[in-house]
Formats: sequence, C-alpha cells, structure tokens
Amino acid sequence: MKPRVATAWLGGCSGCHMSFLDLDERLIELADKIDLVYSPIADVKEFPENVDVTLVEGAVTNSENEELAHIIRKNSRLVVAFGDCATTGNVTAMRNPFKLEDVEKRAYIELADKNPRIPDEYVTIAQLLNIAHPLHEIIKVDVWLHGCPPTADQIWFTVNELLQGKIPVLPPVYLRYG
Amino acid sequence: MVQAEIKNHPSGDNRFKLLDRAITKHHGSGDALIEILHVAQGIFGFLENDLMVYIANALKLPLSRVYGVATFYHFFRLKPQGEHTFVLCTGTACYVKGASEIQKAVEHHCACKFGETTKDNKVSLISARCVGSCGLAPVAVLDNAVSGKMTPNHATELIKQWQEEKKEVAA
Amino acid sequence: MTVEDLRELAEKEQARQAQFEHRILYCSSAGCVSSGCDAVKAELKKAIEELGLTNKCELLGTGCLGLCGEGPLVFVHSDPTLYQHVDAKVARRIVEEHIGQGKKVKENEIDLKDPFFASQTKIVLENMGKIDAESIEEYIAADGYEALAKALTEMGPEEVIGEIRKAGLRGRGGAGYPTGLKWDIVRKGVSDQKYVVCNADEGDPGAFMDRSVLEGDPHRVLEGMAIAGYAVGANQGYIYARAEYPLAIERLKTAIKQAEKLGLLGNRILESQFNFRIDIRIGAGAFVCGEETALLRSVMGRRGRPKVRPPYPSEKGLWGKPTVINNVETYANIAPILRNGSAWFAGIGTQKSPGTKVFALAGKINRTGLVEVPMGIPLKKIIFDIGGGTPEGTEFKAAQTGGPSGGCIPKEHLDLPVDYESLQTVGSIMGSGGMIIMDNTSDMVDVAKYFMDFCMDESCGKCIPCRVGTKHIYTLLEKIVNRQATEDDFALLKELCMMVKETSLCGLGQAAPNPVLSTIRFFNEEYISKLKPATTFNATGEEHSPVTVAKEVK
Amino acid sequence: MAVITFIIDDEQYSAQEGVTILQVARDNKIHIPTLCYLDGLSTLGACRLCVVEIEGSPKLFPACTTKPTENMVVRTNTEKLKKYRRIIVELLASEGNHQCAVCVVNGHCQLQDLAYEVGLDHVRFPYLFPKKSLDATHKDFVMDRNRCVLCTRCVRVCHEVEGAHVWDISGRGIHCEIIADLNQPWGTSANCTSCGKCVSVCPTGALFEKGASVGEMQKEHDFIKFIVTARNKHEWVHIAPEDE
Repeated sequence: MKPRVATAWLGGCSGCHMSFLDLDERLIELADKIDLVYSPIADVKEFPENVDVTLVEGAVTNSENEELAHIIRKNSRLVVAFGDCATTGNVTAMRNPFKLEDVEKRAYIELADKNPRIPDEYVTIAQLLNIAHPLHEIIKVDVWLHGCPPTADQIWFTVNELLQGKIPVLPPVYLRYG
Repeated sequence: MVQAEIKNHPSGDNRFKLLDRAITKHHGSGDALIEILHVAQGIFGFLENDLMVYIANALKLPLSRVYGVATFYHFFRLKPQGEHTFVLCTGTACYVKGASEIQKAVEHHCACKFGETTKDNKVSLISARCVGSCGLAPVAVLDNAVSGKMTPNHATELIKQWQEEKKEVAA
Repeated sequence: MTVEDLRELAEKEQARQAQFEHRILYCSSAGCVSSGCDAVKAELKKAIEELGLTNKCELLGTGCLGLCGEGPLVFVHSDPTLYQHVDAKVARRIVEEHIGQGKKVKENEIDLKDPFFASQTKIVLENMGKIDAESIEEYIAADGYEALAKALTEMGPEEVIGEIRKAGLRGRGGAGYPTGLKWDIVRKGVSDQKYVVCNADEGDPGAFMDRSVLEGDPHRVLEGMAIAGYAVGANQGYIYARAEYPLAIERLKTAIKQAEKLGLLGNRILESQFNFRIDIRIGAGAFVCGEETALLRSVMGRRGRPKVRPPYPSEKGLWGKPTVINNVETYANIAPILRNGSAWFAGIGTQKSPGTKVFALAGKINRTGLVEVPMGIPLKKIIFDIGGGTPEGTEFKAAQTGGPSGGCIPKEHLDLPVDYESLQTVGSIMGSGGMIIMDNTSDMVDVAKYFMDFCMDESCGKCIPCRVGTKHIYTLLEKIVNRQATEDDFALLKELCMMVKETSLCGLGQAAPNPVLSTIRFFNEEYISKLKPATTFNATGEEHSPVTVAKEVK
Repeated sequence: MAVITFIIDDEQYSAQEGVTILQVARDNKIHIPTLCYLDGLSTLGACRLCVVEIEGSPKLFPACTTKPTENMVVRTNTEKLKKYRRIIVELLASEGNHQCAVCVVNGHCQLQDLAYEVGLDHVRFPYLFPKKSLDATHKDFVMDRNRCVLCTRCVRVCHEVEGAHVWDISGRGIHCEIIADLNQPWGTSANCTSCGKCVSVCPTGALFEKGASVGEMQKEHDFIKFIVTARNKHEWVHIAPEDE
C-alpha cells in the first residue's frame, strides 16, 4: 500500500498549495508514490482516518481551523507545518497585536461596502480566535517546512525525506523564512 | 514694573525659578539629570514634555536622553496623578501576607488597575516594590502615610472615605 | 576640630547625659513611625512636662529597636525595660508609673531575656536603643568618629586596609567580596581622582536593614565612608539612596550637615590633610541600580543599565575613575573594626565569614523585625529561637533569603549555618539580608512566579536573555499555576532558566532564575502535580486545547 | 605591546595583548555570531550571542568584550553554546512582530541569518505580539518598531558618529523602545540630520528607506567602520564586504 498523504488549508493564502503545484512534472512522479487522500485540490469532504503524512498550510485563526487541526492530529502519523503561517503565524498573525473586536470592526464595519455588521450570529461562519496561532501552539507538530511560500524544491526535499521514513532536517539552503 | 519683570521668570511661571535654583546648584551639569527630575517632579507634580525640553536645554542634554531616563525609573511620572494616592506595597513580606487580595479588592472597588487613576481622577493606584516596613506587612501608603497590617476591607473603606469626603465638600 | 576637641566633646556629652536619671527612648524608625510613634512621643513629652520630670528624665528618638511588628516601641534605658504596643495611654503610664513611682507597666513589657534579644550579637546595630538618631553629639559620646580619628592620626592608609583585610570583612550587599581586597585595588589604582560610593539602594523587596541603619545611626555610615576615602585616597563620596526612604534621606542630610559643621567631613578633617565630602544621590525606583555598574550609571544621571565587567568599578568606576562601592552595612562595620581591632572582629562568626549579619525577618513568623546575628548561626536558631517560629496552627515550609536573586530553603536544611558559602550550596544566597518565612499555606510555584514577576518588571532590557527570557519564564510559570502546562513546558522552563542564568549580562539576570530553580529543587512535586498530560497528540475533541491559555497569556 | 598565544577551538593563535576574542576570531576567519556588535561603534556585550566558553571558568563570556590571556582555552561552538544561541534567537523572534514575507530586508536581514545559523525550525515560546508603532513621518526613512531587536546600533551611531543623539531608549525591560527625541514623530525631530546612518546600521527592517519594497533593501553595515577609520586614523581604506 502506498503512503497516505493529505494536505490541509487553514488560515493562509493558499500560496503554499500553489507552490506545491509548482512541483510541475514531479507531481506525476509523486502521484506514483503516494495516495493523496485529502486536500483542497481533491474533492474529499471528511478528513480521513489513518493518514501517514499531513501538510498543514496556514495559521490557526478561527474555530474551524482549530477543530480541523485536532482532527488532523488525531488521524495523522506525522504533521508538517507547511509554510510560514503554519510555522510562525506570519501574515495571518499580523492582526494579533490588535484586539479582536477592533479587528472585526475594521474588517466587517469600517471596510464594508454594504450592510456593515459583525457576522456573529451565523453558525456557518467560523468564529475568529483571539489571536492567530502557529500550528504548534495548538497541536504537536513533527516537521516544520518554512517559506512564504516554501519553494517547490523545499517541498520536494521534505516530502521525499518523509517518504523514505526520515524526519527531514532542512539543510541551510532550504531553511528560509519569508 | 521693570523690577517686577526681572523677578518673574521669563516663562511667566515662577515655579521655574525654583527649578533654576536647583539647576544652578548642580552647575547645570548633565550628570545631575536625575536630581533635577526629582526636583522638577516635586515642583510640578509630574514631568510634562515642555518641562523635559526645558531641563534638556538647561543641562545641555539630548531630548531623547532626558526622556529615556525619565521613563527608565518608576518614580518619575509623565502624567498627572489623582487627588489621592493609594500605594500598595508588593514586597515579599506583603506578598506572603496577602497583598494580592488587597490588590484585587481595591482594583475591583476603584474599577481600575494599579498604575492607573480612577475615572473621576480622585485616586491613583500605585504599586511599590517595598517600602521597607515589612514588620507591619501587608502595608499600604495612603497619601504618604504608611498604614500597616492592611486588610482588603479596610483598604476599600479608606478609599471610600476619600471618595465620600470629596462629595461632602462638593455638596 | 582636633582629635582632642572630639574627645572633649564626647566627655561633655557623656556628662550631660549622666545628669539625667532616666533616658526614655522611643523607636523613631519607619516601622514605628507608621505604627504611630509620633503620638506616643507627644504624650511622653507632655507627661514628662506635666509631672515636672524634665530635669530628671530625657526623651529621645532612637534607631530601630528590632521588634517592628510590635511597635510602637519605647525603651527605658536606666532600668532596661522595653515596652511594646505603646499608645498614648500606655505612654502616660510609663511616665507616671515607671519613671514616677518605679513600677513597671507589666502589661506592655517585653522580656529582654527572651531569645529574640539574648541570641543577637550587635555590632552594626549597637547604637540602636542607645543614642538619639539625630544627634551627632550622642554618636560621638558613644565613641563615634573615634575610629576615623584613630585612622587619621595613628594609621597609614595601608594599615587601615590591612586591618580590614585581617578582620576578614566581606561585602554585606550579598556577594561577599572581601572588602579589604576591593579597597586595596582602588588604593593602588593610579588616578588624579577616586570615589567612594555607598550603595543604599536596598531594592530587595522584604529587606529593611539598610533603611534601619540609615535612619537610626547615619553617622556610622558616614564615618565608614570617610575611613574608606582615607584608605583609598578619595576625597568625594556619594550615597545612593532609595527615593522610597524619605526618612532615611532626611536623617542622612542632617547627619552630613552636622558632620560638616564639626569638621568631621569637608576640608582638613580633624585638622589633618585629609579632605572628604559626601553627597547624596537619590535613586528613582529601579532594582537593577543595586547592581554596581548600573548604580554608577545612575549616580551619573543615566539610565541604570549595567555594563559588562571587567573593567570593574575598582578600576574604572564613576567618570572612569577608580571607585569603591560597598553597601550600608559594610560601611557600618568599619568603625567598630578599627576601634576594637581586627582580631576582635575575626573572632566573631566563622573563619570564612567573620562578623555578624543583620537580617530583616518577615513573613509568616511570630516576631517580625530586625535582628543581628553572628555569621554561621544555624538557620533554625534565627527562625525558631529568635523569630519564635511560625504562627500557631501553621507549619514552617521554607525560608526565602536573598530576595529575587535568592532561593527558598526547605525544612530539611534548617540546620544550615548561615554564611555565604553554605547558603550557596542550597541554591540561595546571603543577599542583603531579607529573610521571609513561609508556612504551609504558601504555594511554592506561585512564590517563584511572584519573584519572576518582580525580575521581569525590574529587568533593564539591555540584554536579551533577561529582557525576554524573564518574560517567558513568567508566562511558563503562569501556565503551570493555571494547570495548563505539560511536561514539555516544564522541561522548556528548566532549559530557559539555565540559559538566562548563564548568559545574562549582569547579576540581576544571572540570579533571576534562582527562585525558580531552588523551588524546583526542593519542591519539585508541587510543579509536577500541576502539570497536565500532553493531550494534543491523538486528542479527543472534549479535551482542553492550549488555546485558552494563549488567550490569557496575551 | 606584548603578544599572547591562546587557543580557540583547539587551534593556537597569537594576538596583540588588548584585542578581544571576537577580533582575533574574525581575523582568523573563525565565525562567532553577533548582533549588537558592529565595527566602528562602542561595544555593548548586550545581545549575548557571541558568548564563548573559557576553560577553567563555569561562566560564559561575551567574545566582543573579553580579552584573551596567555594560554587561555576558548571554545566558540559547543553544544551548550549552540543550544543557548538558539534560545536567544527564539526569544528575539517571539519578542517582536517579524513577518519576513512582507519585510523590506527579506533575504538581507541579520536576524534571518541568525535564525538560519542556529537552525531555528520553529519558536517554542509563545509569540508576544506586542502592539508597536510604525513611524513614517520622516521624509526619507521609516521606523517600524515591530521589527526592532533593540540592538541599539542606531542609538550608538547617532550619538557616537553623527553626534545628533536623536535616538535613545525609553522604558525598561520588555517595554523598552527606541524613541526619537521626546518620543515624538521622527519627522518632527529638529535634531535629526537625515544622514541615514541609523538606517545603514540597522540589522533588520526596523529602519528602512522609503520606497523600498519587500526584499529590496540592502543595508551597508560596513559604512560606519569606513567613516570611523577615516575620522580616527585618517585612513580611507576600502573595506571588503563581510563574508558572513
């Protein structure tokens, strides 16, 4: 059986997933090696059980992210913080110095084109957490893959190491923030 | 008239004469900055920006040095205080004997934190590191009078007295 | 004034005091001032006048009588009797009954044979309860300035330093550096100008030894500084005093004026070639200014940020000149050493830590106050004999010495002799002399958090380990207290503590983790019991996630 | 001046008496990480990144201020030092608001370099997310306190080299901040000569030129050494860029 790999998208811009797609022709090689069981680029509704590796993009910034993070942890052997937002909070966390109510006021009232209101009564809209957290503040993380976004080479290196059963230690050339 | 003008400080505020005297006593030396800030705060109550500019010029110091020193030491205030001050000692002896309970009670009563002044500008809550009266712990200093063996109830009572006494005067 | 004039003045003052049959001394130290000794003084005065005892009885304010928790205190000298909890009524009875009729006021009398008094050895505090804190004549009558006279007339600077070295006096500020050695370095330094600085910035919360000495016997400190000035070749001294001690500053100012007037400070002291002036510099609320390089920066009107040593102040201190810095208690020991000889001093205490140490006893203990004990005395004796143990119904848990830089000593080490080295072996320090007693109601993790809050707040911010490290130690402790921390957090806490201890620039940062490390060492189970299992791996939905903690931390 | 010989990381070196361990190390291409240290400015010993072990002492010593003595045995890169240096960088990263992705010096930042050097895969301490101000009132430059690591290079260069002393530090502990004059908008400072030295020496993107976009700004840290050498020794030497 091929290793079961998942990718997830929390509070981020999806740039890390775009970079993942930048693997280009290597994607074909990868497809031979793994089963992609859950991803924003695959139409799977529920996070599956028994996943070997999950790449998590984005910071944990709302209640939905938080819930998914726990589900991912419960069902994954290895969790990779995928990109700077998952590692440090990065741009997603730039709201953190401000009070939550000020952030919501800014986003939903001051910058609203029409119907300015804070959407707190809609159950379908996840509630923002007080601050956006890097992934490891919420769940245990096994590997950190930095970059905004990580380059395709970094991703390739990390995934391959993991597929060989190694915890990757990024060589300096691949250790980069921003 | 001419004489009167000479006697008055050019700023129009004669309190500066006292400050000038202290500056002269220290020969206008920048090394005496902390002494001068003490004197200035004693005269003016707190260190306003204009006052710091005046001191910087008199001592020939960079503005940012004066501001840096004034904000390094907890004793100096850049904002005016309330009519009354309630200083709670948070030294170790007072901590062991329950100063934090007093802190909670007082903060609750005044609806402001230590380091702040009540909305009506009546009482400033200040925490001190140790006033050295550990034998009487827990200790509070109310308008410069040390009061030992304080309790949460007693502390709020005393503050209430200030607040009510003011109301009577107003009435 | 010549030395002969000084001795004449002493005799004259002794004769003046002898005319009074009774001397009533009320404690005028800050502790008793806040207990209301002013009213007591007024009543005593009134009663003496009304009963026509003014010729027979002298009333004066003296230095700290020790039992600060039981004030206001009044001491009748002629017929040694100490009264506690004196109010106006009791004050009148003391005059009427004790002075007037020779009957003691039994209800308020404290037994002077009590171990609180009997187990003490007074050198630094010898004049407390003996002399008027505001009178230079009384100080002189009690052999004051005799040591300075002796140094100036009979001894060379090397001899003075030799005596101090032979006495084995070590710095009472906490680190215990040999005072004579320090003076010798400054004396040998080649410079046109040298300085003597007295560290009276008693920032340790829970300590009031220096305050009591400055308030009760300020001349003793001035004399010690002048002798230091003579020994090292300095003509200018600075006393760096806390702004929180207005009474001490007031008394110091008075004392300096008095000494200048009599020619005991200023030019040509006692008509010798020695000039020495002392100025007061008032601190402004920064614990870090107890660190010597920060203190010197503050004396020069700067932000009190420490500097990397070397160079030490003894080589490059104030304005780059060789500078002696000692604390109040160290200077207070100088005059008695010169008067009584180094052998006398070395015979008190232990071989490595001679002399006495003043402690401020406070916290959960029956007798709070100021005590002076010979070095090497077992901790047990201070706490149980002198301090009378913890209040009834509670159990002794730990003694905290050294303030925010020290540690907590548990009951299994109660036999520990109190000296510099022994305290270090249990992860604490002598410190300046604060001793806070904790009983079984104290939560030791919370105690560690309390001290870390202090250090975090007092960090100057210059070096990264102290500036940010203390902040994170605090948040980790908070997490433990709130029962949100895991074993990983606890391990991280220990790693961070060691890092802050080993890499911080100055003593504040290097010692800041001590309260944490010492409580982990002796009360580890209190930490462990508050940890929660690492839940996030394979966590079920119901389990608490650390998010709540993060919110609170923010 | 006497010459002394001593050992750094098992190799023997000779040096003039009075120079620091850091100078000897640099002269001999031994890398010791630094942050607050900058050639041409006074030495602080504040960042503690350059601490080294010296045999026979339980303490650690900052290489930038410690002078070697005869036969001293210095170790610059032990496991303990590596561990501690990583924590220092973690502390710095958690203290400010560092978003490399949107920073003008991304890719040319000394804090980033340090993070890579110590192998900082993630920060174990909670980020503090302090509320800091950004001052864009100066006509040419911007001060973004979110990115400041409080190395005080700007304070020192402004006082020691330019002589204007616009910058200083306010507050203390975790609340320290770099301020202009009386904590006023930089653009209103009458003392600022707009010389830009502070911008050049700043190790991060806290001080930068207006108009620079993400990753565009490269600093000239060696510039100050050039000026100070010229001023003090009357030598206009070309200084090769640091190779680190």
